[in-house]
Amino acid sequence: MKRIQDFKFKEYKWLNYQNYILTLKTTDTIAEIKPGNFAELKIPNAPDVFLRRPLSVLDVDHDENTISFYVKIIGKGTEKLGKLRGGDKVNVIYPLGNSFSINGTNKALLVGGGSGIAPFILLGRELKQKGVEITFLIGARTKEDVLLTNEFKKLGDVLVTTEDGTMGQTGLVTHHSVFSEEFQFDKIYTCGPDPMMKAIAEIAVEKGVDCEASLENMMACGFGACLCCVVETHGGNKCVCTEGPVFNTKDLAW
Amino acid sequence: MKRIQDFKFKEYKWLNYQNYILTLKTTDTIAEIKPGNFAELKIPNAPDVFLRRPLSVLDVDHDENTISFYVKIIGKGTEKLGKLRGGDKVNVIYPLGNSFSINGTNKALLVGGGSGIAPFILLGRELKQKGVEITFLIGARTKEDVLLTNEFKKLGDVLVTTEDGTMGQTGLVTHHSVFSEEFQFDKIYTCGPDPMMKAIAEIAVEKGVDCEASLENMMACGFGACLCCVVETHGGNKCVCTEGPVFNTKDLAW
Amino acid sequence: MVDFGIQIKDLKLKNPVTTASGTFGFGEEFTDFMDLNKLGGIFVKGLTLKHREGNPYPRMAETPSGMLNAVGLQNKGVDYFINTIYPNIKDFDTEIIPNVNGSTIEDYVEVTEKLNEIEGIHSIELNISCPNVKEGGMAFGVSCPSAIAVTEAVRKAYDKTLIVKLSPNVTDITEIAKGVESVGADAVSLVNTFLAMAIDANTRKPLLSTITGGLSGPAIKPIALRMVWQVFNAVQIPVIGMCGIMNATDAIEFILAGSTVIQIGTANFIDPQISVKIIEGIELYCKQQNVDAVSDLIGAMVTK
Amino acid sequence: MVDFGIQIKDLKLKNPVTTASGTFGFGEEFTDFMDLNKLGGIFVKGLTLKHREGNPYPRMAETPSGMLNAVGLQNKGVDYFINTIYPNIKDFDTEIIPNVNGSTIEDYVEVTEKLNEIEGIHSIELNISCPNVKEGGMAFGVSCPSAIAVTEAVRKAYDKTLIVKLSPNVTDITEIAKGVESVGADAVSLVNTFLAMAIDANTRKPLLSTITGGLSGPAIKPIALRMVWQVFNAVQIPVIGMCGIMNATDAIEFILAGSTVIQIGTANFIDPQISVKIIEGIELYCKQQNVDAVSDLIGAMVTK
Ligand SMILES: Cc1cc2nc3c(=O)[nH]c(=O)nc-3n(C[C@H](O)[C@H](O)[C@H](O)COP(=O)(O)OP(=O)(O)OC[C@H]3O[C@@H](n4cnc5c(N)ncnc54)[C@H](O)[C@@H]3O)c2cc1C
Ligand SMILES: Cc1cc2nc3c(=O)[nH]c(=O)nc-3n(C[C@H](O)[C@H](O)[C@H](O)COP(=O)(O)OP(=O)(O)OC[C@H]3O[C@@H](n4cnc5c(N)ncnc54)[C@H](O)[C@@H]3O)c2cc1C
Ligand SMILES: Cc1cc2nc3c(=O)[nH]c(=O)nc-3n(C[C@H](O)[C@H](O)[C@H](O)COP(=O)(O)O)c2cc1C
Ligand SMILES: Cc1cc2nc3c(=O)[nH]c(=O)nc-3n(C[C@H](O)[C@H](O)[C@H](O)COP(=O)(O)O)c2cc1C
Ligand code: FES
Ligand code: FES
Repeated sequence: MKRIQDFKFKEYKWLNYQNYILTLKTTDTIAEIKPGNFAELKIPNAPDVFLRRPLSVLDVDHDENTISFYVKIIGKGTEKLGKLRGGDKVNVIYPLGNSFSINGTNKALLVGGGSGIAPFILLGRELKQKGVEITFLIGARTKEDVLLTNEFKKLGDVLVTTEDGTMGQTGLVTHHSVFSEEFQFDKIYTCGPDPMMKAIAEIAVEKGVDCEASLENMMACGFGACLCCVVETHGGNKCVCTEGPVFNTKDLAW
Repeated sequence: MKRIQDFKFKEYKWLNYQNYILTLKTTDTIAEIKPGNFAELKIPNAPDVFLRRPLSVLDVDHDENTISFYVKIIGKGTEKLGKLRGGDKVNVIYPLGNSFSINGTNKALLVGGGSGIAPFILLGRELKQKGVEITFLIGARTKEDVLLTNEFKKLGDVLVTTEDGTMGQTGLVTHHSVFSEEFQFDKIYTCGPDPMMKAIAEIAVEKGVDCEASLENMMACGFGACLCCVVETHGGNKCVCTEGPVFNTKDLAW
Repeated sequence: MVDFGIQIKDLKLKNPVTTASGTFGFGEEFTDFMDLNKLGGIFVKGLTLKHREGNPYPRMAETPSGMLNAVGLQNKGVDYFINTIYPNIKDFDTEIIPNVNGSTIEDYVEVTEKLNEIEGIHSIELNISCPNVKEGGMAFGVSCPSAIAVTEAVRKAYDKTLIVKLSPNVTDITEIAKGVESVGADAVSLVNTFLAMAIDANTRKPLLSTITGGLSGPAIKPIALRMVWQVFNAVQIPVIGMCGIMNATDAIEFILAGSTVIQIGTANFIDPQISVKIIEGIELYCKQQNVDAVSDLIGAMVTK
Repeated sequence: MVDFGIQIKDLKLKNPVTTASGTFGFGEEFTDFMDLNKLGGIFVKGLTLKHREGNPYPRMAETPSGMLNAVGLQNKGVDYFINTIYPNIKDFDTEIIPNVNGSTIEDYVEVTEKLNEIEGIHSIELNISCPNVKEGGMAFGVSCPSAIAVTEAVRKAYDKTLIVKLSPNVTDITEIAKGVESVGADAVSLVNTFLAMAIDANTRKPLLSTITGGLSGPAIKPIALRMVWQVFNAVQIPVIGMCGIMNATDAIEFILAGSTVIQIGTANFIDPQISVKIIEGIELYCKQQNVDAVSDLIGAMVTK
């Protein structure tokens, strides 16, 4: 069941000047959250941010009653959300959307770029728990943009590409040698900029493996009321907020 | 010359739950400010407050480079202006409007109610400097609303009326015995709610003395550009922000 | 106790607070957040004769104090509504009011005829003001003769309360309101979204796939309020007001300007519980102002 | 160096940034804050044949991301402008463009004839869209025949650049734009304020003495932008765009939608230096985007 719930600002962990992890706390319990689920946050102290902002759930701690988000600053909402102070309340609607499918996976490749890597902590943890072998492939422009790798290392192998070659292999994720070597994975999960996900989806077809992508989209509500957030699929326009954000890429007509 | 200048938040003095004195500081000099002048403040951290808000200058310190305002919270602008924090910048356009006329006054009665008393500090100080004898008559609903009397006592006599009789004489300012006794003043200055100022203006006519009132008004600009802020006078509609806020009440057709 | 009841012919509402078509799905999307039984009514998502895919992505952009949408009446068609959706929501103790759309007058009539058969439905809202479809929609609502023509045709096909939803994109909304009144509309609802657009200066591209879309939200509340006031003074039938109602004060302003019923739209996205809060807020206002019946406030703006 | 020059017949502007009538006084109000010589032009406060007192107080209300005004063309008459005000401002190195108003066509023509004599004035803006006067004003601008009639009459009386300012309160603004173009308008400026209103729920009174007034500011920017785009695609003459321009990005959006010149209105009240900042911002944008002449951006929205 979806909830609308007040949280209190707990803390930031600033990863670099435009990326931060925001942790919120409640005295109440936190609802069950599945990997891939997202939330809609009302940005406090920002009456000029008219609508809520969707963010994937990065992590949740049911003992501490905390929930956290990995946020990249791209506009006024994400900027203001990075300026909370002690005592600020954040109203959150969650859990929203569907989640990644895990059954039948044995060896998974998780390909992410930018703020797209947010769902991979919960996904990685659940995959690991189910005994799935995990490899993360993280793409970034430069070394400083490769984030959260310590978290990922706890869950599996971590491969990196940077465009400027400052870390890992040089180039885009799609150029990584993991794709040219014998392909050992039976599932790809991907999350990040659209062009990256499309390229990965093509590789998945080539390799003959299943691929799930978590999409971003302009959303007005996040819970199926407005029909603004569609993506074209072979079965017609689908709502990203209720029928996604996770789609099997073979269904997408993007 | 009018200025548009950035100040920094310095401090609040909270008089009660809905009235505060806000002091701002600049590293620059502060322009000359005359009694009756007002300023237009851009409210920080409040993108939902679309226009600037006009406030009379309460006090100015040219040595400390501080300017202060006496603010009564009546809506979102005055509320947000009461929530500044260290480091906040406030952009101020000032000095605006005309000022009280002082020449020829010997014994002045300053009648104020509510936040209308703000201009009386600068006015009282200038009157005193010119050797004018001053009596303040302050009206309020109840004792807690009688504010700034300590400041006024430094400048002259202070009379008070409260509607509930908790301080001074009971009733409205117009009921104060100062008006029934022999009238010793040759000038009345008044500032406060319209009905009060109108009643005082009538008394002034009765007593045959000059009366100046400082008017409030809905202003979009504060410096003569929009023509929104008119008051009806016997000489037609006049702009309160440039031809006022101080008017001789005999000119007003209100 | 404040008297909250409203009646417009066959349509009886327990209170004047309803939700606007296209902003409340079919109600089910909100059951996790609030009790639908508290609402006066639910104007459900626009229906067409056949399944419609709506417009391509992107369909939404945020603007100062408002939003643009270009959904374009995506829906599975009126039969799907009647057979699959309505059975799930018909037992809520609130009025379900379908929003009827078409590309031609025949379309409108055919959808209406199907809905006329449904016993639990006491009213339809005829949408002649959708700015997001190439054919029909707003084209009907911006010309008086065509507004009259479609209303007249639908009136013949519908026995119960007929509400006609007007477009703000007109020179004189009272003319259209009087026109549809003259051919039997039982109420008018106003307004639909304003035709508008937004551009990304960096990419130089429009933010909507359709270039133009419909503007909703508090940005345009002052225009809508003016239209409600004008129409209230021009027609005898009840006016249903909306546009940018974000809280109880906004709702009361619409009632004072002449609304018998109000609809809450975009605000549902920001706070899915807002409609219930607004009901409570109106009740509080009535108590504070010693108003016995909310109907005493309709058009009660003091103008002298 | 970015080429900033704009020419509309006799009217040469050093850059496309001007200030909107009624929001910039006669320029003098701003000399303490900025250098008027930097502006492309100044559309001065609306003039009428005779002195006008305007509407009673209150004339202003704040609304979400906007404001209402009901000034009602308060001014001392065209002769006072010519004899007393113009001499003080004529030596600024910027174009002074009077905004011409009337209750009748004869009024408009008479004001125009007087302005036609002034050598330093190269253009007038014909305001057929003021929502705040009982007679004339918007009444001319919301009907195509009357818009044509007044434009035609004024055109005969005016030798230099004639700009006609259009009202947004119409069903189809392109029809009016094409109408005034057909009788010799050299440019159209759009849009004037939107007819709107606001109520105080507590007192139940309207916030303006005139009940309705004109809405300006970013709230309605998306509607104005749509109208600029529509008119740009409908006429051959230049379009002067405005409504809710608060910063350089907004200005660029209006240029991309088809504005040759832009006017800054309400923003002047909030930041009296904004027009200069916008000039600088446009210049920066052009440099960053490798645009040689700002005129290359006019209507350059990418729609495929
Ligand atoms: C299901 C979902 C999960 C998401 N998870 C995360 C996350 O975990 N971390 C994170 O940092 N971000 C995430 N996002 C993206 C995030 O919602 C946007 O970055 C945010 O809404 C931008 O708000 P803003 O006010 O800062 O930017 P704005 O000022 O609103 O926008 C700045 C620019 O970005 C564009 N834009 C804004 N939002 C989107 C969007 N959703 N899709 C495409 N373009 C957009 C705008 O059109 C504009 O050009 C997610 C989005 C979705 C839909
Ligand atoms: C020249 C001048 C000097 C002033 N000096 C002071 C001062 O020293 N201290 C002080 O506390 N206040 C002063 N005011 C009043 C002050 O400007 C308003 O209280 C303030 O703008 C309200 O802003 P807000 O956002 O808090 O209220 P809003 O939310 O804008 O308004 C709340 C309610 O008050 C009404 N209102 C707002 N402003 C005015 C106004 N100016 N006149 C009449 N009704 C109004 C609104 O219509 C609304 O109903 C002065 C006003 C003027 C014109
Ligand atoms: C996303 C969205 C979809 C809409 N769909 C419809 C619709 O299908 N039929 C209709 O009559 N109005 C539709 N509308 C218009 C609303 O019902 C309402 O008229 C408008 O949003 C103004 O009210 P608001 O400002 O409270 O949102 C839609 C509005 C939005 C924002
Ligand atoms: C206070 C005020 C007075 C105005 N007076 C006039 C006027 O005299 N003549 C005119 O053509 N437009 C007048 N306008 C309209 C503006 O020129 C402009 O069209 C409108 O404000 C929209 O632009 P903005 O949103 O940038 O303010 C006035 C606007 C305001 C806010
Ligand atoms: S964002 Fe509203 S339906 Fe998906
Ligand atoms: S407030 Fe603009 S002229 Fe006075």
